[in-house]
Amino acid sequence: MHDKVKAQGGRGVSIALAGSGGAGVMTAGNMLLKAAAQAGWYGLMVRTSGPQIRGGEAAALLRISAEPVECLDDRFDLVIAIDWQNIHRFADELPLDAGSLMVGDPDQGNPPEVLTQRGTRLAQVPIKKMAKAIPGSWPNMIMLGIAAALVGLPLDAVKSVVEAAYGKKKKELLTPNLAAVEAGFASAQTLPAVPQLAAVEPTQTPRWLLTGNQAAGYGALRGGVRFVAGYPITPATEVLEWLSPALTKVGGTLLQAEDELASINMIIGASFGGVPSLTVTAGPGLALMAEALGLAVAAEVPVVVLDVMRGGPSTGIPAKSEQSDVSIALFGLHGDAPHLVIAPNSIADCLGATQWAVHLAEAMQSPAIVLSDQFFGQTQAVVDRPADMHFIGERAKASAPTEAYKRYALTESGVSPMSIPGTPGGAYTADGLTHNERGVPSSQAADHLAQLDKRERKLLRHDYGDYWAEIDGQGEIAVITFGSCTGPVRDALARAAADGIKVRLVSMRLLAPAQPERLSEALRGVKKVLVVEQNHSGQFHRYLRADFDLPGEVRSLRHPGPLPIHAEEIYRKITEWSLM
Amino acid sequence: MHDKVKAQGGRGVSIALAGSGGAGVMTAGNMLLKAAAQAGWYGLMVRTSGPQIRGGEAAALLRISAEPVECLDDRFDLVIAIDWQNIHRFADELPLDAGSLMVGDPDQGNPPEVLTQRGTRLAQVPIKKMAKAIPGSWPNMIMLGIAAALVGLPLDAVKSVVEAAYGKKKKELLTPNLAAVEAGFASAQTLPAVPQLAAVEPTQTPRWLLTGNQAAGYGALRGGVRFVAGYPITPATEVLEWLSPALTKVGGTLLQAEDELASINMIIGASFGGVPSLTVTAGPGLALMAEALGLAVAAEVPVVVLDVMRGGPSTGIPAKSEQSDVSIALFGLHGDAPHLVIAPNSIADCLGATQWAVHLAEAMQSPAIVLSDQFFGQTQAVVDRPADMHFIGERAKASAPTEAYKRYALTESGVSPMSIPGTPGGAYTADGLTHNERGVPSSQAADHLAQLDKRERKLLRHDYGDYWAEIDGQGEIAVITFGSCTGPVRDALARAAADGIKVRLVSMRLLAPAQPERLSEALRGVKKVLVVEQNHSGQFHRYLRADFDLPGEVRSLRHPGPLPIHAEEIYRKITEWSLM
Amino acid sequence: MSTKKAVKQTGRKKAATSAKVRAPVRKKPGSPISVTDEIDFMTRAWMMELEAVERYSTLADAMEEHNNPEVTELFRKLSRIEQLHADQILEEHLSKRPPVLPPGGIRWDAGEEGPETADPGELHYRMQPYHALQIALACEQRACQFFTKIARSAKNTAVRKAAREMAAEEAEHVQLVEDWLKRTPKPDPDWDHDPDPPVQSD
Amino acid sequence: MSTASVAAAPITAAAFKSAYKPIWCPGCGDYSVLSSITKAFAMLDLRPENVAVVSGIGCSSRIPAYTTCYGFHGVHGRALAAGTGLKVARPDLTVLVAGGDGDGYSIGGNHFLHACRRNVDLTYIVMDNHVYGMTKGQPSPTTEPDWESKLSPGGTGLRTFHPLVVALASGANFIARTFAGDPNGTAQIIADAIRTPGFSFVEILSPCVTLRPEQRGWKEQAHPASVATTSDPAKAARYLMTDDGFNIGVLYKGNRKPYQPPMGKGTKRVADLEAEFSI
Amino acid sequence: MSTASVAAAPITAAAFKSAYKPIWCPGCGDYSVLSSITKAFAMLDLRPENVAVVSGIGCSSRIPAYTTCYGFHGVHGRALAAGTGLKVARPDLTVLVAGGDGDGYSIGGNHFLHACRRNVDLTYIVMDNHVYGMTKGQPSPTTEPDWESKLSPGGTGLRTFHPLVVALASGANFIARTFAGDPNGTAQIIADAIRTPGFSFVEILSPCVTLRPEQRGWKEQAHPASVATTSDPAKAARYLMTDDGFNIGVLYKGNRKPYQPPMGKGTKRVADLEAEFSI
Ligand SMILES: Cc1ncc(C[n+]2csc(CCOP(=O)(O)OP(=O)(O)O)c2C)c(N)n1
Ligand SMILES: Cc1ncc(C[n+]2csc(CCOP(=O)(O)OP(=O)(O)O)c2C)c(N)n1
Ligand code: SF4
Ligand code: SF4
Ligand SMILES: [Mg+2]
Ligand SMILES: [Mg+2]
Repeated sequence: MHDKVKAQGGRGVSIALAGSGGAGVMTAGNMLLKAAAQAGWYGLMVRTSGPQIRGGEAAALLRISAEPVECLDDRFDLVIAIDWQNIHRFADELPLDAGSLMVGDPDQGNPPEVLTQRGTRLAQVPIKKMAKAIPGSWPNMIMLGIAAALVGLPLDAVKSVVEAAYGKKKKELLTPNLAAVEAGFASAQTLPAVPQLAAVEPTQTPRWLLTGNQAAGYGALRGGVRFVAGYPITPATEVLEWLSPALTKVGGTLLQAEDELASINMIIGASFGGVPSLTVTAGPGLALMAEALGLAVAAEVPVVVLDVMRGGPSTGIPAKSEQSDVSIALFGLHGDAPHLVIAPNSIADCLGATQWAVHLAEAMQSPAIVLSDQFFGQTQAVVDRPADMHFIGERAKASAPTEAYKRYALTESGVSPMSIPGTPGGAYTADGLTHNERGVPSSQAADHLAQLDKRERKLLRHDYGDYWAEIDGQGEIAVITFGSCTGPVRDALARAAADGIKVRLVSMRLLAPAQPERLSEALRGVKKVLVVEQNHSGQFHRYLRADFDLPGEVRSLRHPGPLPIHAEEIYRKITEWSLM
Repeated sequence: MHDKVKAQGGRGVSIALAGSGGAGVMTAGNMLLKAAAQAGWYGLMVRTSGPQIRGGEAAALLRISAEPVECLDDRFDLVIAIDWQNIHRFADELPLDAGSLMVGDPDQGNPPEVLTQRGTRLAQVPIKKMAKAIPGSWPNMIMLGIAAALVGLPLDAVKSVVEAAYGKKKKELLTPNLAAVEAGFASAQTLPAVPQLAAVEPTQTPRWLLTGNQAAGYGALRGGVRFVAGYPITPATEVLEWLSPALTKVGGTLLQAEDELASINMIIGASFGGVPSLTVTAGPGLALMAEALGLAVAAEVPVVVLDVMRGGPSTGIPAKSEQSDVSIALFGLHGDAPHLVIAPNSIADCLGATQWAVHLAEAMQSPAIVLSDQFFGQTQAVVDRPADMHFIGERAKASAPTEAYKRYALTESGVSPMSIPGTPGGAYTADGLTHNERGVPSSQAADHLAQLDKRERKLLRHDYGDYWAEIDGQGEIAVITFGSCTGPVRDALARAAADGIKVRLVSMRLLAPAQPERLSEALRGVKKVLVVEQNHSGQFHRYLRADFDLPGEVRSLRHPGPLPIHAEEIYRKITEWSLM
Repeated sequence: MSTKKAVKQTGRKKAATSAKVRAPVRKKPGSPISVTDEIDFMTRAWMMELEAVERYSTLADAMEEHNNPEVTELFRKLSRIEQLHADQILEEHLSKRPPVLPPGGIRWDAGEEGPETADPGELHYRMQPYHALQIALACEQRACQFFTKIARSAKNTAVRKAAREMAAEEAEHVQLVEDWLKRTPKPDPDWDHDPDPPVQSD
Repeated sequence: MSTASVAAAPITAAAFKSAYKPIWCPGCGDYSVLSSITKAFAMLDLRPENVAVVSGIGCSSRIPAYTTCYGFHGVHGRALAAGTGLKVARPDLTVLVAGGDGDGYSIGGNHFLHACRRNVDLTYIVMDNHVYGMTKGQPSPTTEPDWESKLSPGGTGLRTFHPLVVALASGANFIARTFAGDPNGTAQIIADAIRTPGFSFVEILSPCVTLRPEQRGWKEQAHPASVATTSDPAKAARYLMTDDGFNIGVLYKGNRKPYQPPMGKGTKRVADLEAEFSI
Repeated sequence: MSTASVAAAPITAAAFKSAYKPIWCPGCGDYSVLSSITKAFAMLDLRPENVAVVSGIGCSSRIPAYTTCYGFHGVHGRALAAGTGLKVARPDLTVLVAGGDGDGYSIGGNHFLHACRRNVDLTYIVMDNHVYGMTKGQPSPTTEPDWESKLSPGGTGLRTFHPLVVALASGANFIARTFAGDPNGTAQIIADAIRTPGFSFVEILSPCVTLRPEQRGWKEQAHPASVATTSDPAKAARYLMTDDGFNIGVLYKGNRKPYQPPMGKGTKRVADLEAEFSI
C-alpha cells in the first residue's frame, strides 16, 4: 500500500461494500463496524439495496471515524464490490471522485460507467477466486479483510468479531473465514492507498451499537411505555420487533393489530386504562391514525405515535429516508387539535426524544408524535451511551375522586387530574364529543371554547426547559433544522468553522407546540437564517414562517429524498452567503 | 301594532321560531321563508336544536331581506316561542336586545332569564289555546301568522304557501290551518312593533330556494361527476341523499360505502376508470381519507372530496358549523402531496365552487378538497339563480397511445395525458409508489424529484383566472377571509362603508395552491390586514403567514364555533383599527 | 387449518438459510391425453415445446432480475433449445397446416402444465447451473415418460408411431442433459448461504 | 378481577345507572338494553369502578355515559379496538363494548372480524336496529334490501349482513341474539356472555321507533331459538346460515382459550435491556 | 365488453405478460399465479385493454404491472374498494382484484366482508402465503398460531382466519381454493371465477419461499376437495368449517344476482334538475 494518508479525525473514512444478494455485504459491513467499534472508533452503517426482496443488488455504506459521526459523508473513499451487477441503480448514493478507490473482482466485469466517470481509480482483486481457494470461506470475508487493511483497522479487531460470530455456533466456519479475512487483509497491501483512520485510544466510556429504531424502542420503555400496538410497515417494523420480546421481559405487552386504525385505538384504550402506550408507524399508517389522534386530543388520552418517516407521498419510497411528514404531523388532524410533535436529532437521540415524548404526553395528557426517519431508524451506529434522563411518563391522577369529580376541570395549568378505571368514585366517560368539565357532551359555545382554551393552555404553559432544541455556536448566520438533517448541518458547520465562518445551529427537538419566544431568543442578533430540511415543499420552513418570527433574511435549503442533504451543499450555501 | 319601522333593506328582519319537538317550528320557518321568497324577498333559515334525536327543543332562525343575505344577523328582531322548554340551551344563538320582541304563550311559562336579561320586551299570545279553538289546526300555524304579520309579510303570500303544502294531499288540514294562520295574523295587530320588511318589487330574475348541500350536489353534477361513493355523516349526509336519485336520473350512480376508507378508494377506482368522481364527508371522515388522498396525488387520479365542516376536533359538535378543517385540508397528507383546496364563499357558491373543483381536479388530475361547512350545507336560502359556468370536468386523455406511452410524462404543463381503461395500447399501471414517467416503480432520486416537480408544476402553472377569490372595495384596510365568514364580513364592510370607512375584501375561493402574487396584487397599498375565520387556532391566518407575504400589520379575528362570527365584531374591530 | 409442527418452520434464522431447492419432482408426468390423430398429437407436442420455451424464458428473466447471470444464461439456452425443437416439429410434421394455439394454452390432464414445463416454484435466487440442469432433466424425463405412455396406449397407430419417435427424441435429450450435468460442477454444500436478511419494502 | 374487599351489600342495577338522561327517543329499544346491562352487572356483583363500557358513535353508542362505570365514547367504528387495548392492558377490568349495527358491522367490520379471531375476554353488544339512527336513517349492513330511504330509493338491493354467522366464521367464542323487548332475558344472556371467558358477542334486536317504526312489530317476531346452545362450530354454522334473524338465545358457546398476553409479569428491569447494545 | 372487432387470432397468455420483470424471489408462488391469470384471460379471449388488474400493497400486490392490462396499484388493504368503484363506474371492463393475505384479510378485512356482501361482478384473488412477505415476515391472519417470528416470539397463539368461511358467511357468490403449484388448474378456476357473475373469491395457496421455505412442502399437502361444488350455503358452511386448508377446488357457487346499479342510463339532462330549486 502506498501513500498512506490519515483521514481527518472528524470526517473519518467512508467505505461502501457492494455486491448482489447472497454475497453477504451487509454482514461484512456489520462486522467491519463492530470491529471498529470495539477498537475504539465511532461509526455508522447504512444499508441500501434494490427492489428485490432477495438476491438483489445491495451495499453497506459505512463511515468510521475517531470522533462521533451522525451521518454519512458526502463522498466515499473506498468501494469494494464482490460484483457490479445492477449497482448503477444506486450510483447516486455512492458519490466518488478522483480521490476514491474502487476495488473489484476482475472476474466479475467492470464497474458501470456512472461510477468510473469521475476518474475514480480501480484496483482488482480476484475476490471470489480467493474465497474458492479457501474451502468453506466466503467472498465477503475476503472483502472484510481488504476493507480493514485499506482503512487501517487492525486485523485482530476484525478477527475477534469473526470469532464472536462463528466461534460458538458454527465452528467449522470459523477457521476458513478467519483465513479469508487474513487473505483479504494481506491482498490489500499491494493496493493503492485510501485515507486511513486516525488513531484512537481504547476508550473507557461505555459505547453502544444500535439503530435508531432500537433506540426509540428502548426510549419508549424508559419513558414508561408498557403497552404497544402496531401494524408492520417499513421502515418502522423493527421498533415493534425489538419491543415485542422486550416488553414481555419488563412486564408489558405488544399486540399486532389488524390495521393502523386498530393500533391507534388500541393504545388509546390502553392509555385510558392508565397504561402509558405507544404505536409505531410510517407515513401511510400515520395518515390512517389521524382521526383517532383527534380523539386522543379531545378526550385527553396520552399516547405516543412514533412515525419513522420514509419517502412520500403515498407508498412512495418505503425503504428510503425523507422528512416529508412534517406537515401531516403538525396539521393532519381535523378540527383544532393541538398536540405534541417531537423530532430526535440523532440516532442516539431517538432514545432521548422518544422517552421525552412519553414523558410529555403523560404530563399533558396529549398525543405526541415522534418524527424519526428511515435514516435514523435503520442505520446502525456506534454511539456513546446516552446519559440517563429523568423524563418518566407520569400523569396527574385523581387519587380520591368524589361525586363531584370533573374529569375535564378547567385548571390553571390546563391539565386535569385523570381518574384511572378501578378508582372508586372516579368514573366518568371519556368523550370525543365536545363536552363540559364533567365530560358531558355539550354544544355550548362556552364549553367548547373553555375546553379548546384549556387544551391549548396545557401545551403552552408547560416548561419544556432547554431540551426543546439543540443550540450551538454563534454568529450572524444561523441554520435551523431538525431530525436527521442535523448531522450534515453539524458537519457543514464544522467545515465552515475551519474556514473561520461562525454559524449558529438550532436543531429543534420540540416542533409543536411552537416556541417562538425561545427561538427568537436563540436567534438574537442573527441576520441570515438558513432552513435545512429533506423534503420537496419546505414543510418545516413554511411552519417556521407560520408560527415563528424569523429575523433577517431567510432561505430554504431542501430537497426530497432518497438522497440525504449533504454537508457539502450546506457548507457551500453558507460560505457563499456569508460572503455576500 | 304601533310604531312601524322599516328594516334596513340589506339587513332585513331576523326572526326566531322556537319550541319543543313536535311543535313544528321548522315547518313554520320553512313556510315563512318560502312565502317571503315567493313574494320577492331574499332570506335564509338556519335550524338549531338540542341533542335529542326527537322531541328536543328546536328553533328556526330566519333572516329575511329585500336584498340578498348570506348569513344570519347579529341579533333578532323577533322570537316567537310555542314553549320555552330548555330554550336556554341555545340562548347563545338568540342574541336579543332591548329592541327585540319576544312573543310567548302565557300558558307555557316565561322565557328563561338568559333571554330577558337584556331588556327584551315580552308579548303574550295564547298560541296553543288559539290553535285548540280551531279544531284540526296546529299552533305552529298560529305562529306563522303572527310572524308574517309582525314583519310585514302579506297574508296572501303565507296562505298560498300553506295551500301548496296541504292543498293537494291533505285537504282536511287545509281549512283549519289557513284559519290558524289568519288568527295568528290578526292577533299580531295588537302586539308591539318590530322592524318591517322593506317593500320589494316582484322580481323577474329567477330565484332558487336551496341549501348549500343541495347546491354542492348540483354543482358536482354540472362539473361532470357521475360516480359518487360516500358514507353518511352529519352535516354532509344530505349531499349524498340529494345526489343519489339525481345521479340515477342523469346517468350516474352512487354507492353507499362501508366506511370512508372505502368511499375514497372507490372514487379513486372509478376515476381511474375515466369517470369524474366525488365523495362527501365531514372532519372525521376526511381524516380517514388522508392516506388515499395521497394515493390520488401520487397516481394522479382526479377526485373531489367535499368536506362539510363541523365543530371539531374528533366527533366535536357534529351539527354546528366551524371552519376548523383548514389545516387538515391543506396539510393532512403524508409526504409532499400538493393538491387543490377550494372553499365556496356563499350558499349559492357551493354550486359554483364545487363545479369549479371538479373542473380543476380533472384538468390537473389532482384531488381537490372542497371546504364547505355546516352553515352553508344545512341553511336554506333564497338566492338568485347562479349564472351558468363553463367549468366542465375534462381531463387530458391519451387518445391513441402507443407502445411508448408514458402515463407520467414530464410535460411542460405538468399534466400528462391519461389513458382510460378500454383504450388499446394505453395500458399502464397507476401507482402510489414513486415511479418514473412510465409508471414503473423507481427509487431513483432523479425520478422522485422529476415527478414531485411535475406534480407541483401542474398546480402552479394552471391559470385560475379571477375565480381564485372574490375581491371587493378599496382602502388601506383589508379583510382576508374565506367560506362562510364571507357573509358576516360583507355585512360588516357594508356597515363600515356606511360610516365612510373603506375596506377591501378578499374572500379566497382557491386556498391551495397558494396564489401569493395574486394576493399581493389584490392587497397593493394595503397597510392593515385583518384575517377573519371561525376556528380556535387561526388555521387560515397561519397558512397565510406560511405561504403568502402579507403587507403591513396583520391581525387575526377568530373564534371557534358553534356561534358564527358576527358582523358586529368584525365591524367593531375594523372601525377601531381604522381610527388608530 | 393445519398447524402441524411438521409443516411449521420455527425460527427465522433457519428460514433464511434452509431454503434448499429440492430435487425437482412432480408426482405425475402429465397423464396421456386422448389424441385423435397424428396431426393432433404433433400439435400437442409442438405446444408442449412452446410452453417450455416460454417458461424457461420467464425463469431466465427471474434469475436475471436477481443477479444470477450463470443461471440466467442457462435458462436462456434451454429456452432456445426448446424453441429449436418446436420449430423442428412444426417444420417436419405440421408444415401443411400450421396450428393455432388455443386460448390459454392447451389443457393437460388434471389441470397440470405440459410435461416439459419447468415449475417456477423450484427456483432459488442463489441456485447454480447444476440446479437448473436438474430442473431441465426432470422436464425432459417427464416429456419422455409422457410420450412413452402415449406410444403404449394410443389407439391410433400413426399416433403410436409418432409418439415413439418423440419419446426417443426426448430420451436423447435426457441423455444430453445428463451428460451436461456431469460436466457441470456440483454445487457447494452452502450454495444457498446468504448471511444477509431479506430486503423489506412497500 | 379485584372486586371491592369490604363485605358490601349486594349491588343493585340502579347503582349502575348514571344521573344523565339519555337523549334517546322515548320508545327506543336502547333504554331496555341499558337496563339489561345494569341488571347483568348487578347479577354478577360487579363494582362500577371495575367495569368499563366502551363504545363508538351512534345513538346506541351513547350508552357509556348512562352507566356509572368508567366510560369511553370513542370514534365511529373503533370501539372494539379501544376495548381490546383496554382489556389487554388492564386484564383486571370487566370490559363491555357496545354500539350499533352501523358502528359495528359497517365501518367497524374489520375490528369485529379480528376481535372474534383474537378472542380477548371481552363482551361485545350490538344494539341492532337495522338502520343508522344517529344520522337519521340510512341503510346499515343489516337493513333489509327493500327498505327505502333517501339514500337508497327503492332499497339497497343488497343481501343483509349476518352478524352471527360472521362472528362464528371468524372465531367468536360465545354467540347470542336477544331482543331488547325482553330486558330480563337479555340481562341473563349478557351476564352469561360476561361470565364466559373469551370474546362474547351478543346481538340485541333493539328497535328504532323513530326511523323504523315498523320495528315495534319485532315483539311479535322474536322467538326462542329452536335448538339448544351448541359448541360444535360446523353444526352452528349450518343452523345460523339459515337463521331467520329472530332466533333468540345463546346459539354457540365454544371453549377456546382467551387471548391474554402477559401483562405486568416482567422479570427484568428496563436497564437490564441495555446489555444488548453494549459494545 | 367491446372486444376487438377484427377477426383476430385467439389471444395467447403471453400477450398478457408485460415486459417488466417481477421483483419476486425466484421460487415465489406468485410467478405461477401470474402465469395462471394470464392463461385465464387468454382462455376467456379477453383483450388486455378491457381488463383492469387492481391491487393493494405487498409482494403479491405488485402483480398489475406484470400484466399488459390496465393496472392499479393502490394503497395497502383497499384494493377491493378501488376495484368496486372501478367496476361499478365501468361495468364494461373485466376487473380482477388481487393481493396478499395481509392486504386482504388483515387491513382489508372490512372491504372483504362488504365486497362479498355487495356482490359486484368482480373476481378477487388472494395469494395467500400465510405471512407478510413484503415487510419481511410478520404473521398474517392466516399464519399458524405457532409460527415464530420476531414480532411474535413463540407464535401468535391466535386462531387462524378462515377466508373461505368468512367469504361464505358474508355472501360471496363463488368460492374456490387453488394452489399456485398447479398453474393450469388455477387458471381454469380463475377463468370460471371471472365467468361467474357476481363476486368471485379465489384463495390461492402461494408459497413464500423466502420467509416460509417450509411452504415448498405445500405441493404434498394440496389435494382436490373431497366434495363437489355446492350451491347450498348451509352445506358449504358445514364443510368449510372443518376444512383442512388444503382442499383445492370450487367449493361454493351460488347464483345471487350481481349488484350493478344503473350507470350511464340516465334520461334527464343535468339542467332538468334545477326545477326543484325554483321558487
Ligand atoms: C368516521 C365517521 N363517519 C361517520 C360518522 C357519522 N355517524 C355517526 S353515527 C353513524 C351511524 C350510526 O348507526 P349505528 O351504529 O347503527 O347506531 P344507531 O344510531 O343506529 O344506534 C354515523 C354514520 C362519524 N361520526 N364518524
Ligand atoms: C397503511 C399501510 N400499512 C402498512 C404497510 C406496510 N405493508 C406493506 S405490504 C404489507 C403486508 C403484505 O402482506 P401480504 O398482503 O400478505 O402480501 P405478501 O407480501 O405476503 O404477498 C404491509 C404490512 C403499508 N404499505 N401501508
Ligand atoms: S333515532 Fe332510533 S335508535 Fe336513535 S334514539 Fe331514536 S329510536 Fe333510538
Ligand atoms: S418474500 Fe415471499 S412472497 Fe415476497 S416475493 Fe419473496 S417469496 Fe414471494
Ligand atoms: Mg343502528
Ligand atoms: Mg402474504
